[in-house]
Formats: sequence, structure tokens, C-alpha cells
Amino acid sequence: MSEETVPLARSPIATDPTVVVAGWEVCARVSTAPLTLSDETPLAKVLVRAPFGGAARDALGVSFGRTARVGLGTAGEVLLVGSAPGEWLALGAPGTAAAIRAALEERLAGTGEFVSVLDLTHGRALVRLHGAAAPVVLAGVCGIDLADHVTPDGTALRTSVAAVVTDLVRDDDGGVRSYLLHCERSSGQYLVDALRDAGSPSGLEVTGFRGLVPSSA
Amino acid sequence: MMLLPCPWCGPRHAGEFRFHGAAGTRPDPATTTPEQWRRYLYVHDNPRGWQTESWYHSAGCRRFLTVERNTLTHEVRSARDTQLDAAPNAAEDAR
Amino acid sequence: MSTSHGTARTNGNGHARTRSGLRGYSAWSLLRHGLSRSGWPRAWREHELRDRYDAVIIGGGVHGLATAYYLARDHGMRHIAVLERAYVGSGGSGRNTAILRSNYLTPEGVRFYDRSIQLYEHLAADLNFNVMFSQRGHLTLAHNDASLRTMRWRTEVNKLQGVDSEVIGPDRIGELVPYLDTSAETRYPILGALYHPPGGIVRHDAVVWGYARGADAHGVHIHQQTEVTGIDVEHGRVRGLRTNRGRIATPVVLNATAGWSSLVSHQAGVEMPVQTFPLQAAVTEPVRPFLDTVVVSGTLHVYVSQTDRGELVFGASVDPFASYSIRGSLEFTEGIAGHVLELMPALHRMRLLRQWAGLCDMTPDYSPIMGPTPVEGFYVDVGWGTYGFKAGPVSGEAMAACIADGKPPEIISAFGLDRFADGRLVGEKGAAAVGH
Amino acid sequence: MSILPTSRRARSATGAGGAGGPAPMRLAPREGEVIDRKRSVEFRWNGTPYTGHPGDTIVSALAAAGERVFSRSYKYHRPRGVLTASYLDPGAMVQVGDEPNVRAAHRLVAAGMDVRSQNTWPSLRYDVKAVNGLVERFLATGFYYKTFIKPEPLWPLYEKVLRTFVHAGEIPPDSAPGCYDQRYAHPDVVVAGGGPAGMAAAVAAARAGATVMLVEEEHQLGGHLRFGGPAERARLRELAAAVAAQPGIEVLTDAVVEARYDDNWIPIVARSLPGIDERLIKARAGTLVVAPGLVERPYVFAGNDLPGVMLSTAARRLINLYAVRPGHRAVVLTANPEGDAAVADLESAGVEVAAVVDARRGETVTAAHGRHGVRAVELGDGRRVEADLLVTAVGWTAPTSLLNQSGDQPVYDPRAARFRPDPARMPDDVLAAGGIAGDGDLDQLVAHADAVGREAARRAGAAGGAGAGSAVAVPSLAVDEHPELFSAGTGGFVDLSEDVSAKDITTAVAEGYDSVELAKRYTTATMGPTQGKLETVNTVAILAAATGRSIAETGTTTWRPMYAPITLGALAGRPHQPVRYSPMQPWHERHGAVPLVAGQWIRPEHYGDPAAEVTAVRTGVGIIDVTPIGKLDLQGPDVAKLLELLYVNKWQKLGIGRVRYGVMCAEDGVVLDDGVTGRLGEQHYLMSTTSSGAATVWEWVENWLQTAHPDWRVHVTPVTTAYASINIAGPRSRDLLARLTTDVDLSAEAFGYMNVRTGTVAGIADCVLWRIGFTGELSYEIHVPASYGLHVWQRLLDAGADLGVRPFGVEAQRVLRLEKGHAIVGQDTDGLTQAFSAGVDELIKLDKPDFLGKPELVWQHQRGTHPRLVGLQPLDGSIVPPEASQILDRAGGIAGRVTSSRMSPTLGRAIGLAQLDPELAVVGTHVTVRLPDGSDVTAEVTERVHVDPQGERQRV
Ligand SMILES: Cc1cc2nc3c(=O)[nH]c(=O)nc-3n(C[C@H](O)[C@H](O)[C@H](O)COP(=O)(O)OP(=O)(O)OC[C@H]3O[C@@H](n4cnc5c(N)ncnc54)[C@H](O)[C@@H]3O)c2cc1C
Ligand SMILES: NC(=O)c1ccc[n+]([C@@H]2O[C@H](COP(=O)([O-])OP(=O)(O)OC[C@H]3O[C@@H](n4cnc5c(N)ncnc54)[C@H](O)[C@@H]3O)[C@@H](O)[C@H]2O)c1
Ligand SMILES: Cc1cc2nc3c(=O)[nH]c(=O)nc-3n(C[C@H](O)[C@H](O)[C@H](O)COP(=O)(O)O)c2cc1C
Ligand SMILES: [Zn+2]
Repeated sequence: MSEETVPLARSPIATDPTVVVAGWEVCARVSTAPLTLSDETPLAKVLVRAPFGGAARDALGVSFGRTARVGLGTAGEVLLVGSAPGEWLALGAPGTAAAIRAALEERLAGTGEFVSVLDLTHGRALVRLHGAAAPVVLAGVCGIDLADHVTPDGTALRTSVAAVVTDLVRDDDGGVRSYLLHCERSSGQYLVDALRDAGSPSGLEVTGFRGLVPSSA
Repeated sequence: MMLLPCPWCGPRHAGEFRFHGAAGTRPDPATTTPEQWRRYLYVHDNPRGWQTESWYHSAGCRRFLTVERNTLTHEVRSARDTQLDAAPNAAEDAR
Repeated sequence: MSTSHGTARTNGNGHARTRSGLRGYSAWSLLRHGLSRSGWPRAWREHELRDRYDAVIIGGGVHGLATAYYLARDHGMRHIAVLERAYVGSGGSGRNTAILRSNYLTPEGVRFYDRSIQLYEHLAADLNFNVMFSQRGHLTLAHNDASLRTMRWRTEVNKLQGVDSEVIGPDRIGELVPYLDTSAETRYPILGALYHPPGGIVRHDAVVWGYARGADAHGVHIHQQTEVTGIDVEHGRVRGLRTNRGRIATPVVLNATAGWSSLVSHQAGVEMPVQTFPLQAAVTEPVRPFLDTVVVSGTLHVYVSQTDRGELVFGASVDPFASYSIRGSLEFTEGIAGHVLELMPALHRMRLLRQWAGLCDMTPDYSPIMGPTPVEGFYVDVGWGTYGFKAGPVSGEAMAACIADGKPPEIISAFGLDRFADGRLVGEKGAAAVGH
Repeated sequence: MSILPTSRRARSATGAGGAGGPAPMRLAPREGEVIDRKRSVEFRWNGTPYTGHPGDTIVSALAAAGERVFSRSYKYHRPRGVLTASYLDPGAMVQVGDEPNVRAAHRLVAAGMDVRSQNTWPSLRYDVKAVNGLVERFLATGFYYKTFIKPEPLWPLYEKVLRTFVHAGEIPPDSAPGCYDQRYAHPDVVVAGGGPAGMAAAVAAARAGATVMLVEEEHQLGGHLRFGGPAERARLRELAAAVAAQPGIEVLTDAVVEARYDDNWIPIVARSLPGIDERLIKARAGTLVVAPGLVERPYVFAGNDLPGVMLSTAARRLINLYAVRPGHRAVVLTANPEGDAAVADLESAGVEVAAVVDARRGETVTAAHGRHGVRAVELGDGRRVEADLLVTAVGWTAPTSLLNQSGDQPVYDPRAARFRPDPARMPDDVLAAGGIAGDGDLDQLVAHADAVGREAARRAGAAGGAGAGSAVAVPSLAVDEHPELFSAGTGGFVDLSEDVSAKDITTAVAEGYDSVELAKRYTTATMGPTQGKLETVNTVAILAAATGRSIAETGTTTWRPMYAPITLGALAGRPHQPVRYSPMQPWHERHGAVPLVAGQWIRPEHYGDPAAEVTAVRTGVGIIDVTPIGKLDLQGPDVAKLLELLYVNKWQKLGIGRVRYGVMCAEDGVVLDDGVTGRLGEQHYLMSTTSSGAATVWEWVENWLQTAHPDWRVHVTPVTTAYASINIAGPRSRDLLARLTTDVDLSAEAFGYMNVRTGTVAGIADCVLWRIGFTGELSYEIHVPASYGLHVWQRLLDAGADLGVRPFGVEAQRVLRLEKGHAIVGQDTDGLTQAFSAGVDELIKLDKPDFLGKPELVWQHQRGTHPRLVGLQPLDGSIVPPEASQILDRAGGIAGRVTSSRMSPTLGRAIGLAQLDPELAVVGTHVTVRLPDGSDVTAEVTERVHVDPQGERQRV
């Protein structure tokens, strides 16, 4: 048994070899393949619940089904996802969950609405499927129409992916198709296995943690 | 399987939802008789045609929906968020 | 029991012998007709629709026809009509996967279904029509300890009612069905099974036709293409009914319409705790016989048997939402295929030929509703859900007695409509809820 | 008789079977042929090597080598040859390696194929069971129902014999696994059928901006144009070029539109793909265009199943696609231009056309004679013509299957002599094009299909397709006059797959099975692999004649999926069966945990010695991974109201830092779930549920909140796997936890039983610690942010090494809780167990104004007749009655059952829980337990708690 002195955070997705980034054990592999899958679980994940379409929504500036990059002061920039009616998911740099939570609570305090903010960083798995062929891979596991005119960049939706309920967020990167997939932590390994299986004919490779793409990129 | 037009998520495969059946009215537990209560428990309309029923979008928005559906043709006439119907000022951005 | 037919006799265990009234398929007639290839009599005749019957049975499925048969044969009732909106056996009776068994959970259930199996065992001889009851044994697989516990529970209750059931382990299972993957490494390992040797499959259409033929021989009028559109009730009593072919006056009406039964009861003003759900089935192209046992997995929601023609017949659980549609779904065939291959991986090259669906009248406790209703003269034999074909003979026998005597016989006393208002459910769902 | 067309001859001419030598029936190269003569392919047929060319089907290669019998028939084992030379061919089902029922007239030959005829013994040519033919009259319709009835005990033996007659291929038990794929698609338009109509419709739809899938069952696009004359081939090149040039069309050949389900949910199976056996495409299409053409209808007459009797389309396929001469000397029965064209093709192939029988002039064929194949044909005028080939072209059947699945009911049109779709009954999202919609010359068909394609795009609302534009005027297609030619009235087979004769149909009618549905079921006509595509109309026509009804009145049977039989492998695709793991799973695997499948979760059942694990907990300390326990985060001012509604007990007064056990019932009073809920803050609670009940409870709570109490302010978030949950149990658990916790005072005074704290464990902040116990020992359930679960687990084991800490699994926990008499919902209760039968009487607060299921519990209590959950100990403590053993009353009836039962390592004796009738449910009563082997054992009813009844061990 290992004598761990510094507590390491681990994603549910097994990787080998690993390196440590911001207290997280992450995949050390770097792939230059045109189609990649990366484990983004270390990102901070904060959930906001508030009434569907009132002051909280206005304060957050994101409505259901859409995403936006929002600056949260010292907490930095987050990707804010309108993940369900009355539900938002804020994704930020590893280690910033507490700050994001505080910033969001502060921002929403003025609304007078019934609001709750919950850190779900450790409760969810998050991966990014990146590359022009990403829709082909997803078409093997998910019944959503990924055509541009149906689900353009910046779309957020929840559906069943390989029989796991998953938030699917289209978050293109420099004009290249890119999707974030977010599900319950315990299903993370299974989801990745299903994606790799579906992606192998398209040459899908695993790459290391990428982190959030900032809005300026 | 048919498509259900979720008022939030748009048309989705019915497999994403869970069927909760025709909605019944709960008798007042303080005054109910066994007959009334068991009607509430066990007896539901079973029409061959239009029915108003409850569905839960468990793999999507996780909202309970009130759906008017034809049990023979599977045509859907309307699908609304149950809570918004019950509390109309809860939100305005239900599509 | 009143017996006006001089030929009607019943042997010691209540099993009825062939009646001389039934035109026989004897060796002689077979030879004669085989050689000439002509001149078989009609299995049942066509009649004018009379404006009055002593009893009218709605529904030409196994339940309605069997009730008519026993009513005419054993109780000497004269003027009986069976009304069927389409053709005989067009409902669940013509589209079920034909599995017969008696390994239920409650003592009431086990006794009841066991009587039916006994009747089935002699039905061919009784009706002089080979219904091809193939008692090949029935296996219910358990993939987790909860379902294994339920299998034990059923086994113990079965044995106490004298019904042959036992729990067997993976090795025995592998011997009975070599195609099953009984290794421990599967996603749903097979931990054991409830083995029920008397269970099996039957040629379902033959049961329907045999009863129709038998009922006809005892004077019952079978009217196909005759739909009941209304039931006349006066002062809480049945007076007659309306059909697409005219009115009929009658003091006794039996609702034996399964999936449609709440609509029919509604016509008489009787409310029932019944919801209609489609149940689907499918059949593959034939292959050489390799499966000698009925295989069921509750966890994987699938059952499989192989007919004497070589096809595999598949079934599952009811559709996930209420419906009167029998169009069928892709999800059903996908699910069936996935689950069958989970159990028997070698079958991946078998081809699914056809799928279909039937309507099931589901009750809250997965037990039937049988007997009188608040409307005098209006009886029901419904709530057959996904399991009622096997109950055809015993239901016919019991409902005939119920109608003749005006009160339910002991064997169905637990299944009355009033049990719901009284909160006396018959927990066959108890097994379902525990065993998935 | 001058011509003896047997394979014997052909093969003896080449000496060594089909291999190497010249193929006796292969024609000189022909324009339009689809074989690649430059290469050849070797395969085996019943063990003998044969040669074909790439592009050949198994049948065309064998036919080229002179073979003409490919199978034996279903009941009578009659020899069968080519009928349609397409996928549908009922006589061409063969075994290829592991694969049964391969369509040999569609499957392309591949090098090394091992092709065998099915269920023939000892050989295809001399099949012993062909003796059935002698007793044919006894195997006729209804035979089985009338025989083998008595004596009853013999039926199982008869049945065994009957089963040996099954005519089909076989599945070896070790059949090699296949590779199947699935994908979803969202085309604007799916076109079923790649003939001229389908191609034209696809191009028009794509031009209008639609994304199109063009699906063709054959190996190439073109439909009937492929085996037509030069004009057809020219047209085919033109259309194929248009398809190729048009962006937006995905062409799938050797692919089948299998069905149409609600809302245009369309499965398409695609074969001949690189690297995989088959792919199932699940398309949600905007519009479906059904363009399957027409299927040529066989003619019914005596001997119509002999090898050498074939459809005109079959002869033309053999000649024009595969350059195979279908025979030497032919009689052609023709009623249409296609039949006339077949005459020309036969002549061009060097077949001597001995007679052309023109049905349009009232001429007819009455019989074909021969044993293993046609030798002579009898004509209506009494002439007998020697021939080895009889080609028939009597008309068409519309394969309306996909349309009927869309809601259409086919209508019989006597002028066209076929059932035709009724456009009025078709839904908006389905259109028909080509031969199925009507007749007309190629230009008219293409013009019609073009309009259909544009309209399909419009209805799909395709991007550039002017979805809002006005409807495209679709020209109506004329219907030519076709003679109503079905049967010569001389007998013969109606259904070749099922060996159903015309006589069988009339017999069925005479016996009263006179509706189309009953006749189908009694005779099995249309129930074979072709599913009526060849035989329905003939069946209906003969039925109509026998009943005196019209064909229209008689109607057809129901067309159902699949259009063409589909492998289970393709339907199953890649299995998607989610599994869930806790963060400690890698540790469990490394340490030899025996896996337990619990729903989606894989959990450690034990680590080798469950009894020792129990003892470790009772004497020292153990830790168990309980991550799958359901957890719901509840926030808001109205949480207490919610809990008050959900649980049978009271919650308004739960203080911050306290936890409480609760039981939930459904509205029928049946126990739904149980667990503890703790109050973390003023408006913040954490609820736990059983692992298997987590999803149900969440949905249950949402339902009540959203539909009944939308005014309550509560947010519910599932956090089951946000935390790794570890139960630390045993007298040394406090010592162990203390070593890793700095900011929580663990003393009994500061942190008492049924309390909750948040704090840091092993350096990890924000852990939730509740002091509760399922095991009856002093114990702490800690919930650690899941990413650190493995870290904390390892630290606990490291830090407690000297305390003897050891991991325990689910089995030890089951025993521990049983020793404490804790019920498990779903094991000690069942689907009808109301709360007063669950051993939680003290918990149920009937004085609460309301809670879910309350009225039923009031009545249950009043009646008092319900079973009770009791403890049970066999007098002989060494006997452990298996769970589910029945408990008998004095009369031998069932009075209850053992719900839980184990050997207690702590007490060294058997202990259990049981559901028991109230009369017997009195502590100290002796009851009889029936064991599975039939013997009885006496047991004493006890309190439920077997170990430490005062609960002293957990309150330290
Ligand atoms: C796919 C499937 C598989 C099944 N598998 C099994 C199995 O393996 N074993 C088993 O025991 N059970 C099985 N069942 C259940 C079984 O088929 C039914 O419970 C049983 O057939 C019911 O018989 P019945 O005579 O009561 O009703 P049905 O056979 O449904 O007959 C009712 C008849 O009433 C007619 N009718 C309806 N309304 C009217 C009206 N207004 N006027 C006149 N006539 C009317 C209908 O046309 C129908 O023919 C299965 C069911 C299905 C659908
Ligand atoms: N069918 C013939 O053999 C034939 C011969 C000569 C003339 N004609 C005439 O030509 C016209 C037919 O042209 P058309 O384009 O309508 O038909 P077509 O017969 O030329 O083409 C239809 C194509 O659809 C394919 N198909 C059918 N069902 C399918 C499914 N479910 N999935 C995938 N593919 C499927 C068939 O394999 C066929 O290649 C008619 O008027 C007919 O009389 C037909
Ligand atoms: C036990 C059983 C076996 C069947 N076997 C076949 C079969 O081999 N071939 C076939 O085409 N249909 C078979 N069917 C299905 C029937 O053709 C038909 O689809 C079913 O009875 C429902 O009727 P419907 O399709 O007319 O609605 C079978 C049905 C049952 C119940
Ligand atoms: Zn939704």
C-alpha cells in the first residue's frame, strides 16, 4: 500500500502513464491525431439551480440550451452551460470550484430568487471529443442530429449517450468540431470505453488533459 | 418508437422519457374512504384514443410533462411542462 | 353441475373425456380423407345472428371459446353465442408466445394454473384436435441473488402445491441448454435457474380452433366479424347488447376481451383497474432444432423457445407506455436481439423474420379479474395481461361454473373485482417486484 | 426427348466437378454483365470445388457450372432450383460455413466459401426424406392437428420425429463471433429502392437541398434496368451518373430499408462493408420515399416448383447480369412486354425457345413434368412440349410492406391485377414512387419520381428545399391493364417456402378456415422467409375463388417488419450496457475482491473470507465501500415539508447536525425505500437511499415536487457518486478515524450516535461524517469527495494496520445487519409489503396529518391481520434454512417464509428474519420450516435483533 502524503485527486477514467497537474493525476499522453478524446474531469464543475427564466437567468446571461464564456472576476473565466431548465453548469480551471461558487453566489444574491449553488467537481466525469470526425463517432452512440443547422456551436443539451444520461455541449475549438460530454462520475469509465469503441474506426486517439479553451483563442 | 415533442428539448425519442400514466387526483387523506383511495390507486381511464398523461424526461430536461397523446395512433397533440401549467408565473422562457 | 347432454361425463380428476358429439378425426376418417383429399367437415359452422341468446360471450379468444365450450358441454346451457369482432384468435390468443407453466408465486395462483396445465395435458384427446402441447420444461434464469431468492420462493411454494419445480445450478443449466453461456465472466452471469419440467409450449392457434370446434359441436354459435358496440343495462341488470350486425337480447354477458376489456366493461358502466399495454413478440427463420427447453430471463426481459418448425419465438416485457397500437417497435427487436445474444452468443447469425404485437390488459397485482360485477348478469374474465393463454382451459371451466351457478367457484374466489376496493391484492407482482 | 439437362452431364463433361474446367452454361461476355471474368473465385458446394467470378452470386456460379438444384423443400423434400434469382428466391437457401439460411441467389461468392445444401440426407440429389412425397396427401394442411392425438403418452415421441423434418440450416454452438455496428442518422429523405424511380427521386430531393439516403438491396443501383436491354442500360448509366454527380446523396447498396416505425423511424441494414459484417443504421427521416418496384408474381400450376420453372426476371437476371444460360430449350408463358423481352434474351443466349405461350391470346400452361427438373411442359391446348426451362411472366405484386407499416391499406385493383397503395391513407411523411405507385413508360416513371423527390424534400423542410413552399404537383401514374392470371387450376404450389399447395388453400376453406387470416395460419402460406412477397396475391386469389368472394373483399394479411430477415447481430449492435464503479474499484480489483453484480454497479462481495470479515468488525475495525448508496442533496426552505411528506416518521424537528432513519411508502402503503437523512445546515440536507432505489426515489421526489407541490422551494440534486462512501465499523473505528481527522471532535459527547458533522479526513476537506450503524457496532459512515476516495481508503488501511483494520464486502455486511435484525427493502419486504409488515411500527406516525401512503397504513393497522417481520432461530443452530424456505402452519398451509438467513459467526448459530402470519408471530413460538429437500426443521420466533439487543455496542 502506498504511503500518500500529498492527497491526489483522481478522475474515474483510468490512464497510463500519468502526470500530476494542479493536484490531479491526469493522462500524460499527447496525441497529435486529428480526432482525440481527452479526460477533462479535473475542471471545476459548479451547478446552479434557480427559477427557469427570471432574474437569475438574466444575471447569468445564459439561457437553457446555450453556452457562453463568462468572466467571474478572481475565479477567472468559466464556460457557463444552460444545461436544463432552471439549471446551469459552470466549468472552470482546476482548483477554482470554491471561488466559482462564491462568485456565482454573490452574483445571484441580488436576484432575490430561490437559488442554490453546488460544487459537483467530484461528482461528474467530463471528457472532450475533438476533431472534425467527432460527429461520426457520436452518431454511433447518440441519437441527436449533430448537423450545424440543428445543433450549432454553443449548443448544450442532455440526452442518452451509449445509454448513459449525458450533457452534450458543442464547444468548437478554433473552428474545429469539439464536444464536451459530462455524466455521472461512476459512469465515466464506461462512457469513455464506449466512445473509444465507437471512435476506433475513425482513428480516435486518447490525449492528455487540455483544459478549457479560453474565449480569446 | 415515436417522437415526443418536449417543450424544452424539442422532439426526442420516446425512449428518453418515462411514462407515468394518466394523472389521477389525490383524495384528501384525512377524509378519504377506502373506495375513493383505491380508485385513485388502481382505476385509471384506459381510452382507445386521446389521453392526457404524464411523462418524465428522465434523460433530458428532467421535467414532468403533461402530454395529450392518442393511444392508438401515437400522435401527440400537445406537451407542456406540468409545473408551468400549475404555476404560470414560474418562468417565461419555456419555449 | 347440471348435465343435459347425455354424453357428457367427467372422470375422477375432473378431466373431461371426448364426447361423441364431437365429429372425430379418427384414423378411418383420416385415411379416407387423406386418400380423397376432400370432404373434411367445417370445423365450425356459420349461423344467422339470432335476436336472443341465453348467454352471450364477447371475445373469440381462448377464454371466450373455452367458457362457451364448458358452458355448453358441462352445464347444458343451450343458446350461447360467442361474438368476435374480427376472426377467432385475432386477439392475444392468436399472437402469444404459447408458453404454459404453473410455477407461480402465490398459492392461489399456483393451484389455479396447475389445474390449467392438467387440462392442457389432456386437451388434445378431449377436443380430438392435436394442440401439440410440448412439455419440454421451462427454465427461469437468475442473474443476481435477489432473483435467485425469488426462484427459491416460487419453487418452495410450487412444491407445497404439488407442482414440480426445483432450483438448479449453472452446470445443470448448461446440460439442459448447451447454447447458454454459463460462464461466470458475462455481464449478467447465470447464478441458477428455476427449472419447471411440466412447462412448455403449445400450438396456440390449435387451442383456439379446437375449442371453437368443440363449442360448435355442442351447439354454440360463433359469430366472427361481429363487434359489440353497446351493452344495455336496466335497473342494474343486463338486458342485451348491440352489435354492428344488430341487437341481441340476453340476460347473461361475459366480457372476455382482454386488451379491449375496459372499453367493453365501460359499455356496461363497470369500471375496472385495467390498463392496456402492447406486448411484442418476434420469430426468426427456422434452424435445425437445438433448444429443447423454454428459456426465460426476467432480469434481461426476454424469453425464447424453439417451435417444432425450427423457428425461435421471442418475447419480452410489455411496452414502456400504455397503448392500443399493435404496430411494434424497433427498440423491442433491438432489445430482444441484444439480450438473446447475451445469453446465447452463438445465435448472432440467426435472422429475425417477423415481429408483431398484441394488447395486454394489465392489472395492479398481475392477477386476473374473474367473476360477477356490480351489474347483475354481467361477468368478467379479464386482466390476463401477459400470461393468460395458459389459463384458458381452467378459466373456461371456472367461468362456465360461475355463470351456471351465479357465483364464483372456489378456485377463482381470490380473483374477484371487489378485491381492489377491499385491498386484498393477489401478489403475483410480489414476485415481479422482487425479481424485476 | 433430345435434351437431358442434368448437372451430372455437365459435370462429367469437365471431368473433375466444377473446378477448373469450362463452365458449361456460361455465355460469352455480354454487355451489362456484373462479373469480373479476369479473376476467378474458388469455393465448395457440398464438398466439391467450384469456380466462379467476382460478382457472381453463389447461385449464378453454380448455375454456370450446370447445377440447377439448390435445396430440398420444406415438407416434402422436393428438389428446388432458381425461381427469382434474387434475395427472395425460396429455393436457394444454403448453409455457408457457420451461417444458415444464406440467400444463395443474392450472396456473392467469395474465395474459400464452404457452401452446403441444408437438411438433406444423405445428399441433395438422393434425399431420403423425399419419401414424404409419397405420403404428401397426409402431410397436407391440418395434418398435424388431426393426428398423433392418441395414445397420449406417444405424442412426445411423435414430436421428436417431427422435429427432425425441420428444413433449415444449423447454428454451431461455437459459431465464431461477428462484428456488428450501429449508427444513428438524420437524413431529410430516405429512398427505399435504387431502381430508376428511386434514383430519380433521390437526385430530385438532393437538388432541392435535402440530405438523402438512397438504399438498394441489390449489389448495384439500377433495379430492373440492370438486366434490361441496351436502352435500359443507357438509361441506367445516365441516372447513375446523375446520382454520382449530385452532392447530398449517400448511396447504400446491398442494404435494405427494413421497416418504417412511428414518426419515420427507419432501420436500414447495410452489408458488404469493410471490416464489419453488418451495420444497422437507425434513421429518423423527414420523408420516406418508397420505391421498391414490383415483384414478379409466380404462376400456380401443377409442377410449378420444379427446377427449371422460373420467372422471366430470373431468366433475364441469369442471362444479362451473370451471363448464364438458364436452360437449353424453353417454353415461355408471357402476358406482358417483360415476358416478350425475356423471349428475346433467351434467344440471344442460345436457348431454343420451343414455344411462346401468350396469355394475352388466352393461351396457357397447365403443367410441368419431370422428377429432378422440368422435362416437358403441358399447354392449355393439350400440347406437350419437351423443354428443360419454363419461363413465366404473368404479372406483378406490389411490395407494399413499408407503406402498410406507415398506415396504408392496400386496395385491390382488378385492372392492374394487384393490390395497390391507397395514397389517401398514407401519412404526410411517406411517399411512393415507381412501379409500386403505378405503370407508365420509363420517362413517365422518372418524371413522377422526380416530382416525388422534390415534394419529399419540401415535406422534410430541407434547408434549400423551400420547406415552406407550396406542394409540388406530382403527376399521377397511369395503370396499365394486366390480366388477372393467378392459377391454372391444375394444382401446384402457392407458397414454395412453406410447401403450401393450391389444394391446401381450398381444403382450409372447406374446413371453415375461410378468412385470409385463418387460412394463413391453418396452411402457413405467407409465413415463410419470403413473408408473402411472392405468394400473397396468389393465395388470396385462390382463397377468393374457393369462397366465392372477390379478391378485394378477401383482402391481404398484415405486412409486418422486417422487410427482409435481419440478423440478431445487426439488431443488437455493440452492446451498450452501462456499468458503474466506485473510486476504490482499482483497489478492490488489486486485492482479490470477488465481484458482485448489483444492477449497474460492480461491488466487492467479499475478499476471500466473509466470516473473518464479520469477526474483524465485531472485534476490531473494518471498512466497507458503500459508494453505491444513493445520495440526494436537498436544499431550500421547504425541505422539511418534503421529508415530512415522503417519510412515515416526523422530520420537522430534526436539528442541524442530526441524522434520522426513515422509511418511505408508495401511496398503497407498500415500503418503497429506506435510509437516513441528515441536516447539514439551515436549509441543506443530505438524503441517503438504498443503492437500487436511488434512481426511483429521485424520480419520486421530483414527481411530487413538480406536479403536486410546485410552490415548495426545494432543489434536489443526485450526488451519489460525488462522494466515495466508506463505512468504518467496529469497536476500534473511533480510534482509526481519530488518527485521520483533525477538525472534528469524535468523542461520544461531542459526536453522538445519529449525528452528522462535516470535516477533514486524511487531509481532504468537505467530508461528511455520520455516526450511524447498519452493523450494530460503533461506526462512522464517511462521505469523501469522490476524487479522493481512493486516497482516503488507502490512508484508512495504512493508518489502521496496527488496529487490524480490514476491508469487508457486501456479504459480511449482510450478515452483520442480520445479526442486528435490520431489514433490507426488497429482500425482507416484497412488492406488497406495507410498512407495518416491515418491522418499523414505532417509526410510523399515524398522527401526522399526511404522508405518502398514510391512509393505507391506517387501514392496515386497524385490520391488524398483516404478516409481521420477526426474528427466527432454528432450534438446531447448525441448520441454516435457505432464504425463501416456507414456514408452515399446523394444517400444513403456508404461514410465512424465511426472508434472510445466515450462520452468525458472532453467535455461532443460524439466525434469520421471516415474514410470518400474526398468530404465529409471537416471540417464543415454535414454527415448522420446510427445507428444499422436503424435510422440516423447527425454529423459534425471536426478536429481530439477534446480537446486542440493547444496542449498547453502537452507543459507546
Ligand atoms: C405477444 C404476446 C405474448 C404472450 N405470451 C404468453 C405466453 O407465453 N403465455 C401465456 O399464458 N400468455 C401469453 N400472453 C397473454 C395471452 O395471449 C392472453 O392473456 C390471452 O390470449 C387472453 O385470451 P383472451 O381469450 O382473454 O383474449 P383475446 O385472445 O385477446 O381475445 C379477445 C377477443 O375479443 C375480441 N373483442 C374485443 N372487443 C370486442 C368487441 N367489442 N366485440 C367483439 N369482440 C371483441 C378481440 O377481437 C379478441 O379476439 C401473451 C400475449 C401477447 C400479446
Ligand atoms: N421489377 C422488374 O423486374 C421490372 C422489369 C421491367 C420493368 N419494370 C417496370 O419498371 C418500373 C419499376 O421501376 P422502379 O424503379 O419502381 O423499380 P425497380 O424494380 O427497377 O427497382 C426497385 C429496386 O428497389 C429495391 N428494393 C426494394 N425494396 C427495397 C428495400 N426495402 N430496401 C432496399 N432496396 C429495396 C429492389 O432491389 C430494386 O432494385 C415498374 O413500372 C415496372 O413495371 C420492372
Ligand atoms: C408462436 C407463434 C409463432 C409464429 N411463427 C411465425 C412464422 O413462422 N412465420 C410468420 O410469418 N409468422 C409467424 N407468427 C406471426 C404471425 O404471422 C402473426 O404476425 C401474428 O400471429 C400476429 O398477427 P398479425 O401480424 O396478423 O397482426 C407466429 C406467431 C406466433 C404467436
Ligand atoms: Zn426535455
